[in-house]
Amino acid sequence: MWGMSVIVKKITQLMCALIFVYGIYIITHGHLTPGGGFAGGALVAGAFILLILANGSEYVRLKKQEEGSSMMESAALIAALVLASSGLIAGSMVFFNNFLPAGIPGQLASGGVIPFFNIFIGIKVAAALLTIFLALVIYREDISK
Amino acid sequence: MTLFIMCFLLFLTGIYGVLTRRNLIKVVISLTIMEFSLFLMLAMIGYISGGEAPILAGTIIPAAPVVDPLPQAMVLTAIVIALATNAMLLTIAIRLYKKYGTFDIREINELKG
Amino acid sequence: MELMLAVILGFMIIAAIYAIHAKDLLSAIIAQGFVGYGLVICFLLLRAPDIALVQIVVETITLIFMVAVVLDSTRKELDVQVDRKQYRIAGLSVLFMLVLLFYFNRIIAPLDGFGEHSMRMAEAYAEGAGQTGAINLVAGVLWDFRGYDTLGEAVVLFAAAIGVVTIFRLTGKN
Amino acid sequence: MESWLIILFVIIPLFTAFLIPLGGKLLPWFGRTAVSGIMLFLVALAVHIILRMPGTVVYMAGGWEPVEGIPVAIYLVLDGLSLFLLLIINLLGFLSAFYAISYMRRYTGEKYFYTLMCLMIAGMNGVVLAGDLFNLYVFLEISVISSYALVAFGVEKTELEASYKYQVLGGLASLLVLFGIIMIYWQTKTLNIADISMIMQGSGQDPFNIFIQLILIAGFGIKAALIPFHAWLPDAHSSAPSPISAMLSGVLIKAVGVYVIIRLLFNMFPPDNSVAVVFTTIGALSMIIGVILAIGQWDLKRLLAYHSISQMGYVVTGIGMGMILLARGGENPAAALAIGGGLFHMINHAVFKGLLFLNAGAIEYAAGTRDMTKMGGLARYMPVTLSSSFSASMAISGIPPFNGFFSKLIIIIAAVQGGFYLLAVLAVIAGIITLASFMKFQRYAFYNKPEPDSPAREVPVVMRASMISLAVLCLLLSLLVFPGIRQVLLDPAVNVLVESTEYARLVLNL
Repeated sequence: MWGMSVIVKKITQLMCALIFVYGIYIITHGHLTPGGGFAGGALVAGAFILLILANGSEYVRLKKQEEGSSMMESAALIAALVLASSGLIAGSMVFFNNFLPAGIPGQLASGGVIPFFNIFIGIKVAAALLTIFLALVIYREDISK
Repeated sequence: MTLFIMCFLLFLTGIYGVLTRRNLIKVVISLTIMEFSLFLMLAMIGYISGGEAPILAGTIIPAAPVVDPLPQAMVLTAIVIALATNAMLLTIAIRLYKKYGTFDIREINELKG
Repeated sequence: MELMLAVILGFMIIAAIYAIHAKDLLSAIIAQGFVGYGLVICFLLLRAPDIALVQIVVETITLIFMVAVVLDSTRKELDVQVDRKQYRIAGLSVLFMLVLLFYFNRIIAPLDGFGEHSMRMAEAYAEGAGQTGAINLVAGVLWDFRGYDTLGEAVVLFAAAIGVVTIFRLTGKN
Repeated sequence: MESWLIILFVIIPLFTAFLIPLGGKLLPWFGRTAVSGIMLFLVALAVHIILRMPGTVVYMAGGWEPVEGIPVAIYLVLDGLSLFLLLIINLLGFLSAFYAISYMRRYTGEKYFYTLMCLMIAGMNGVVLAGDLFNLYVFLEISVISSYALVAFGVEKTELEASYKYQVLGGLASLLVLFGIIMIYWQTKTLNIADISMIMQGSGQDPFNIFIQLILIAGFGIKAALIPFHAWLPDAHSSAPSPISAMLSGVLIKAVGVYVIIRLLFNMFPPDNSVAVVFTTIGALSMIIGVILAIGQWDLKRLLAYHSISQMGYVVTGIGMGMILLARGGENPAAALAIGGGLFHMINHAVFKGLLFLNAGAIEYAAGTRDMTKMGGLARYMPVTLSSSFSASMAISGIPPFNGFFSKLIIIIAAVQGGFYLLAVLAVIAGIITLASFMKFQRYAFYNKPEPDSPAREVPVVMRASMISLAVLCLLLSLLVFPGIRQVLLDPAVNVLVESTEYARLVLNL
């Protein structure tokens, strides 16, 4: 995929950082404000997709990159599943046990395990969407060779 | 009730598209429209007149009645599932296009019956 | 409120019909995007900011995928020659839709109308902020009360990602 | 019994699925061994639970107790019927995974195959255990989305086309199911199946209930490929790699199609005569039209796929007859007999159709073709494939002493007892055509004049082991007609359906 003009490239590089940070904010504040792992993860993936669209696939040097993001996705899901079944392992025999203290509602450190799930799922969703997009881009390059 | 009937009309429009269109991409679009109508119906079922959004302002006890949070969680799940199915369908459509050079279902007929 | 929703919904139906009948695939996709973004406004009106946020992001990404697919291949809708048979099919389906709409109207009459919903299972979820500690009730439902569902949803996305990578392999057999 | 054991049926395959993309990078053999290993473990776990005879076990995910008698958590429910299905799923899953160790060597992207297979099994186990409608929908989507990708695994023209058809019809079915679930939530404001059942028992037969049941029959009927909705099945099941064809035909259409539909129609809605008649009619149509469509097929796997439609027709007819008798009310021994015959045929079909697809895979592996006219004389080269496919063919056509004979016999006896003489005649006719069709298969594949310089030779030992185990099971399952063995496995499953309103009471622990 070819990139676009210099102005577009520069502006998207700036914008991507902003979108990325906003995505992180959405993920970490998922239990307080609208949003959460899914919306934030999709935003983070969107930042990368924007970068690739504007700068062309040469910019990120795609070479089997989808394997990396796919492994990232698996790792995040394993973390989420282990966190979910930690109640089973620890002996309370409850799947999805919210074992951390609930904290003071409204503060960032509240909601027990919910923020952790949001973070893991944020990583997972970002990696999944990026995997799908990269698979498409890599396929196009392979076929045009 | 009018709103629900309009929602159902949107659903039927999607079904009509799936059954009559002969273009791979158009079929995907029709399925997406059906999904949209179901999301909207679910969100409308959960709405309570005068209810607030289910995000409390720093307290545990809701100050005003809130709308039903369960349909919203269901819609969120359904949106992600719809995204997954759409991605799969589009992937197959691209592969088929590269093999046949067309999006026409009638020309993609290696399998019969 | 109800009127506003009805107007937006009416526009969405028109856009949907256009999306199904457009001659150009790119404009069909844009019309579908119109339906999707209309849905976002409806969600905001229905006091559902969470799903509005998710929908707006997901819709954008879906549009990017679809535009990428269409720009990479062809924009032309197949040449549909309008003949008698087509009109007959269209007429029959409109008739069938009217029957279904009438039936639907009849069976939903005893159900709760718009805005008259009451909670049964969700009662505990709406009062559960004290137990989960999350003041965003939807996040509490997603990751505590019904976390098992949400894990399944993440797995669906995982399956789709693996499936996409699988289908994009250039050769199937060694 | 410790109720947390049942969640392992979902967690373990999921965990393996997530681990394979990571582990497969370092150790190429990780995928194949891990999947076979965990499936063996799950089979052992299922047998362990069966021997303990637990009755109805309820597990609440998240540990949320009911509030004022209204269930809050997602329930996982294990009763006789789900246990029956769990055994089928994991047994056939294990044998297919074991078979795939050799078979999948020829394909690229092996680790993706095992990941998707694990996800499919996790999804089906989740569907069978779900006691909550929306949870059921989510796990159904997991299994069908992975099966979409598995059907297209060969990425040739036919595979992609089959997968596209399957995805469009499957997507339509999923949306109909979701629509039904939304309507149910609108009416009852809860998602728990037992709770919905309690609410609906008072409501009687209003048009709303009938409408929802028809929508759900259409949705799950597409998933189960019953006759008006069968268009996708022959393509999808014949295009997938053979171990997956065995899983799709043997298990998937049962777990996400027929199982869900009978669970909802028996245990959730109050029994209704008209819906039962519709259901039975669909089953009878599938039984007879499926077998007629199969007559003209020369592609081996397509032939088997059409027979799947017909055999599922037997299952649905048997269970539907029981449902009609139950809806008419009163104590009726014929109802229990009909339902028992249907469920018995379900496990039998899983075993022999799984075996037949594995045979087809072996023949394709050895002879390199699926076209029956191009085969011939394979009996000389492939004795194990010959004998196992012979026993499977006899089982599917209903020849004693193989298992298929007994289940078909029970269904026919029940039809006569219940007064459905037409259905009994149709079942006999379908059985005769099936026999003819499989004699054709045996003759063209194994006994005709051999092709000159045929490359055929016997398949690797791993594939043979899977086929032999299934062939032995074909004989062993006949034992299920004896009372002592039936009480362990079949009777609890039948009781769940016959005492249809008991389900809600047991789950809610009233």
